[in-house]
Amino acid sequence: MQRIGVFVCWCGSNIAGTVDVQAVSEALKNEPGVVFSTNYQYMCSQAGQDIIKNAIKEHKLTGMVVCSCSPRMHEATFRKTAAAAGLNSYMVEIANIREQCSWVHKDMQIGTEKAIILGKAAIAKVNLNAPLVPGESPVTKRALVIGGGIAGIQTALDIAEAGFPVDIVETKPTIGGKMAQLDKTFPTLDCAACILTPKMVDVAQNENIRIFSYSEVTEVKGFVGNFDVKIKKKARYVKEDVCTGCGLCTEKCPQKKVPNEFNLGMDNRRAIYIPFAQAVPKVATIDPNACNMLKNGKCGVCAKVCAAGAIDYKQQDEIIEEKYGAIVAATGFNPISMDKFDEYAYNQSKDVITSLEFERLTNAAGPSAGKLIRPSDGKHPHTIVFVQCVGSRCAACAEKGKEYCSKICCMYTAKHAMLTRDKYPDTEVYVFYIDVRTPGKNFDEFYRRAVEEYGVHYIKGMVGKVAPEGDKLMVQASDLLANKQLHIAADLVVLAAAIEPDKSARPLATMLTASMDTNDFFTEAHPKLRPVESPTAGIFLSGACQGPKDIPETVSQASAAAAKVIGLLCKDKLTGNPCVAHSNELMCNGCSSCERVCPYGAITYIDKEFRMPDRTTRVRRVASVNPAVCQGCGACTVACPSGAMDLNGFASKQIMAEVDAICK
Amino acid sequence: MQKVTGELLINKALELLDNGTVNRVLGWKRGEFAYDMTPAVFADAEELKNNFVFNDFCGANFSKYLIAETRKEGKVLVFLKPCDSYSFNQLLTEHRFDREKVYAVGIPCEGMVDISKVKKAAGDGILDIVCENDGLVVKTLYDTDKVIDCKEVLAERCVSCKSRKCVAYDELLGENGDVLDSSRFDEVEKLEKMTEDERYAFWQNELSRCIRCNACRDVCPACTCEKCVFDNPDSGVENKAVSDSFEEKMFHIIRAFHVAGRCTDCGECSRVCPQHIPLHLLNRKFIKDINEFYGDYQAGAEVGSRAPLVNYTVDDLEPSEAVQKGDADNA
Amino acid sequence: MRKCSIQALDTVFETIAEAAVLYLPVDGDNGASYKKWEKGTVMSNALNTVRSPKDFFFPQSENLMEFRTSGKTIEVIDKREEKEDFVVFGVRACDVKSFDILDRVFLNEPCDSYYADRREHGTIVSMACTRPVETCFCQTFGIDASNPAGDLSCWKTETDVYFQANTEKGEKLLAAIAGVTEESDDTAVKAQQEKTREIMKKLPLADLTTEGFGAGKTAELFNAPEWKELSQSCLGCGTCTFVCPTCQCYDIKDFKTGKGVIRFRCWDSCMYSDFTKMAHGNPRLSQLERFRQRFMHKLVYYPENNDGVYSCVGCGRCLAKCPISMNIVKVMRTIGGKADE
Amino acid sequence: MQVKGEYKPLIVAFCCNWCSYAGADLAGNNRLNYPDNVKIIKVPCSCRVNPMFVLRAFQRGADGVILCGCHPGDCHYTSGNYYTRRRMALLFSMLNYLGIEKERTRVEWVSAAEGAKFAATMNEFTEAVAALGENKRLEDLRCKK
Repeated sequence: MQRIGVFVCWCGSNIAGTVDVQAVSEALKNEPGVVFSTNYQYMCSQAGQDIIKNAIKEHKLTGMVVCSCSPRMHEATFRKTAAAAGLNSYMVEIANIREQCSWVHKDMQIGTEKAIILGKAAIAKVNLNAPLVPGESPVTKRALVIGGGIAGIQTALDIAEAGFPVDIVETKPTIGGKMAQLDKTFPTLDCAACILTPKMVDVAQNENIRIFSYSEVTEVKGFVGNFDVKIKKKARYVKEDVCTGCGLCTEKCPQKKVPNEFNLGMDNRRAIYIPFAQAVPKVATIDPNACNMLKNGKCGVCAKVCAAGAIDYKQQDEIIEEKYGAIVAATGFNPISMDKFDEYAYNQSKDVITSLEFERLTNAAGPSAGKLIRPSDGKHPHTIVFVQCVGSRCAACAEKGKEYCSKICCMYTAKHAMLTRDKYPDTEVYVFYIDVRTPGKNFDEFYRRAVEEYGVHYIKGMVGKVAPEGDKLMVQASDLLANKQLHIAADLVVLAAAIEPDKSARPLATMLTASMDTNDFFTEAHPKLRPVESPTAGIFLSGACQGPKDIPETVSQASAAAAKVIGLLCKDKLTGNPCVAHSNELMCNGCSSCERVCPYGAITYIDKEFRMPDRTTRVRRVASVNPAVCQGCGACTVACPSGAMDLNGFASKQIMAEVDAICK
Repeated sequence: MQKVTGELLINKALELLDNGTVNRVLGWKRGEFAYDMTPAVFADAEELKNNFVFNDFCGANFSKYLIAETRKEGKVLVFLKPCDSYSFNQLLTEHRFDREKVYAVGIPCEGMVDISKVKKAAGDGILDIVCENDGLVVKTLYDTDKVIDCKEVLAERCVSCKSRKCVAYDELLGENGDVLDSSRFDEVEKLEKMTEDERYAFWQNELSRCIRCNACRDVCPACTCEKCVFDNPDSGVENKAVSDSFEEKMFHIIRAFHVAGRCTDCGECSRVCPQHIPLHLLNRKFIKDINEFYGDYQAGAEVGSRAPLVNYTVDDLEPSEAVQKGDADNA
Repeated sequence: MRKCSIQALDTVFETIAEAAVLYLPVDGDNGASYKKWEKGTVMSNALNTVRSPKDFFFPQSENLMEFRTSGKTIEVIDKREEKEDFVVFGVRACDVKSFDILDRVFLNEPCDSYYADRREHGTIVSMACTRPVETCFCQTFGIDASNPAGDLSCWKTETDVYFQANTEKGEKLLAAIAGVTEESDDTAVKAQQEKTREIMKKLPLADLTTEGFGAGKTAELFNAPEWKELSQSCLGCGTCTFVCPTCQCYDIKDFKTGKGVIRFRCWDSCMYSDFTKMAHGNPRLSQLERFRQRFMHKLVYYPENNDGVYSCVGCGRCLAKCPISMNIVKVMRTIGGKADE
Repeated sequence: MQVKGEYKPLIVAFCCNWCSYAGADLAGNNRLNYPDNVKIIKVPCSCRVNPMFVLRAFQRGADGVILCGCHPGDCHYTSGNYYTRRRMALLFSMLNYLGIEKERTRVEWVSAAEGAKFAATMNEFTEAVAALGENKRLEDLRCKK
């Protein structure tokens, strides 16, 4: 049996005005477990707290109820008071008799009666409270950034600058991501390579950063502060530490017909290649699907020409195991496939391209060395049609497109149109749009310049069909403002394809037990207040893997994620919230229901040997809650049919006791 | 009426015992009368030959027995009727037994016979029942022999059979059937169309007969808790016998809720109820609601599917809309 | 022996109901059950009720006492209600015998006053069987279905109903209905009994005997290997115990009402894993032990303590109701046969 | 506002800590009246509310039970209220199927900023329950008196 003290606060006249506090403390005196009951003008004042502390000591209280304002106001205060007098903080319950009683009722008798019932409910609960001690866990002071695009790069640099070691895992042979493929960036039109490559170099040179390129995460175990991660470094058949990046091999390799993915297949590379000149790490990689030596053992040219002796045809995939305190997902995006958009003739004509392909065509390092040409015949295009929202905002065509707005297309299309008109004034440029969305700093000004200064034809309306006719592309579209059908004979059609999360994000989310929305974007812990954290503790989100965003937004979010990581890694120990779920293993069926509803991935299953009531032993699968990860929502407690799962501080019995007390 | 014979099953069992695939067989054992088969474990060929039976009275669902059986040494052979195979999958989804320790043989089922219907049709004092084609020849103490059409005495759950397709097996005897477009929700709809007062009166009458023998729970392949909340004094809802009409409602509502989204609608609960309470109408209400609110879902149709109650979509129905929708009377 | 015509039976009921509450079996959608007689109630011809009549004396749950708390004081309230006299009409021979078995448990010292109270106020009118069914095996336990005991025995032929008092209570009741009955000889009854006994011989369980069971067989039967096989199919539900007219186990539990505590007792089943749970847990840990307990109790322990009387009456309810058709007959056939060898 | 007449239904309101309990506090801050027969039980998230608690409240004499949580999409724990929504949709539909008045149960989403909505909801719910009278269909007679 508990020894409970009851402390009724007047809160000046805030409570005492509508509640007879004397009557309340008298009535509660007789409740089971109560050994002391009093009232005072301001319980939260120093004098009030002293009354509590003295009572705890004098009456050897094991629990206490404060009838006062909302626990949202002073629960923390009274918990500290209790702790100061040697009573466990979690043996304190608050009966909210101000906000939920005296302030909402006017009649003294009614207010008093309700206050007594609320007090009884709190007492009934405290009778079943148990002292709780927050758990502690150590923090591994190293972060993992998954994805080496601008988001991952920025996050890694910021964390490294704060003095913590960071590893970047990138699936491609080089970091840089999508930004490395871009030509200019809106709205300032500075060249992407000029601002990105110095950052890539910084990454390479930073002592705190390790880059695992051509690698992927294969397993994540553990929890916030203590993740155990396996990284598979794929064999690139080139010794990374020996290769000087001279590029001789990539010139001598006889296999010349490998589509170059960096240029989106618009030109070819060799079987051994360095994606682009500023690649980091600047190391060659052999494509095992194209290399004759690896396929049938006939060639070996690269090994012969490599002065450094870096080629190693026998290289194997390598698994690296490392511990991390925090993990940042920065897996980025890709344009969606155009295969389902037959109306735009993307697969029929080489002259229908996506915006990213257009970027490569206008990039000085691209397949046409920056010269805007038609991919089909290399001729200069005189009429270009840009089509916006291809697959974006496509609620009606969910099977081929996306419901959401891809956010960046309006701006880059304005950029493309403007740059085209700037460089080739003889070219007519049409942009078909649903809406033009420019809500960013200097964005609208940028778009207006394209229209007003550069004479880009912006037409509100969708393109219905693109049909190749001779060497022209017949574009059939509607002009909604003029209310007429247009037929344009274009030389080049550029599709602003919707963007979607990278395909690696879904399996990664499963490994991280991080939640995703229906579009496979990572879900944030709170859409407004915790936008760079996953609900799973210790997992942070950077860049477009959380939702479509442009470079400035990506970078600011990347830095925000870094700040959160730094905040975590600064701690030596993590103190948990003790009000977490726990499973009674003797009753657990191992059915996985709780695991499935846990938003944090706090529940895992272990096989454990039990001595059964009939004297046999049996190995059973039982749930185990990681208190460092659990946030205490209680979803699992209801999913569990046997009642094995319960929540500290809000146990089923406690809540039922409150119900009983209220319904007396 | 059954298309596979006991003999075929015995031969299959003997073959699997003989070649060492399994070391025992879960099957139906001959009883005192023509209709009282008991689930039993056969380890011996002779025993199998003499006492294993399969006929129109072999309703018992073996899936739940596998929890205990797979804890023993060696592999067990189990015969799964289509509805049992759904329970089998559901148990696997919930990691309740080790699949490796079971050899499952799927068998077709033409529906099982309800002996109480036979008694009503043929009269008291049944001395023997012989299956002949689609009929039963019933010999009784007080009457002349009667031939009853099996279809007339099918168990309620078989009348509205949801599927004749075995969804889990290592091997199939006979031909696999199809998922049926059954009328199993008709009765639920009938209740939904009643007024609130009529429904209350209906359930008050049904549930008040409950004697809390727990047969429905103990036979249910979804009720496999190590410790049921109703047996656990610590749960706060434990009760043993019905002392107040509230308790039987509490028990049946919570039991149905605990198996909601997990119940495969095998109908064992209603089959075993000594008081003939139509318990399946509770489970089917949940199944019907789930189908209507969240899209068709058949528990046990496949292993590993995510049950509707541990799932959600952001634009699920609001509870108030759900109640309106599930209440045909007021819709 | 007295008799009345079938048509006059309603008048008999009416007369009985004037002095006491009358219960009799009434047909329902799902079999017969005992109901309070009201004008117009038709007595069932069913062989037996789904639930046994043990509820009349040993209800499924009953409140024993209540503790009321007010502040820190506790008041103890006796929840016993004033009992009325009542008559249970139409009890079959097997069920009548079950009262004798329950009496030996509840009325022996220390006497169960709640039970005794009900027993004292109740009068049993039995009804002879004429159409036993395949699940009947009362004869195994020496019960004559055609000659039921009870305070007042009763035979129903096609035209008449015959009454024979066996006890003081029965005499009293017979006297009460003297106005609507007449003296009669027992020819018709004898003829009916003869006929019924002939049918009994033809029942499929007619050959079942208690050989191999009874007092003193504990050592022999307790470790029989067959228990394992028999118990494997048992689900551990309580259907058999709850439909059984002689199962008498109960649990006493407290229910917190919010204002106090009601202490009640309710049927329990030795098949349950939490049966007779003590501080250290359950004394019978496996279903095998619990299963064995039920049958050993009925066939060995009870007769050992009660002059060889078995605590099964062969009513056949458990045969009809067990979800998986495991029952005392199968146990007797399996284990009994073995012990004889 | 008080309910007319003698009979005052007992309402148990389960409120999630992050939105609805704060919403109730805000109703207090703004001195918005609602019936005193509404008693609030704080839970971390609406998904902590087990159907057994709802039935328990009715057993012990509640006449109406209401669950309040964050608006869908705003759950502090991201998805708790989505589970609540499914569970209670099914539970309430089942209670209705058993003939228990559907007006006795409700789920309402109340944010921390919606003090006025909280008070209005409680007023309206209490009135609706009062119109039904005492809970007879899901009561436990032992808990009466």
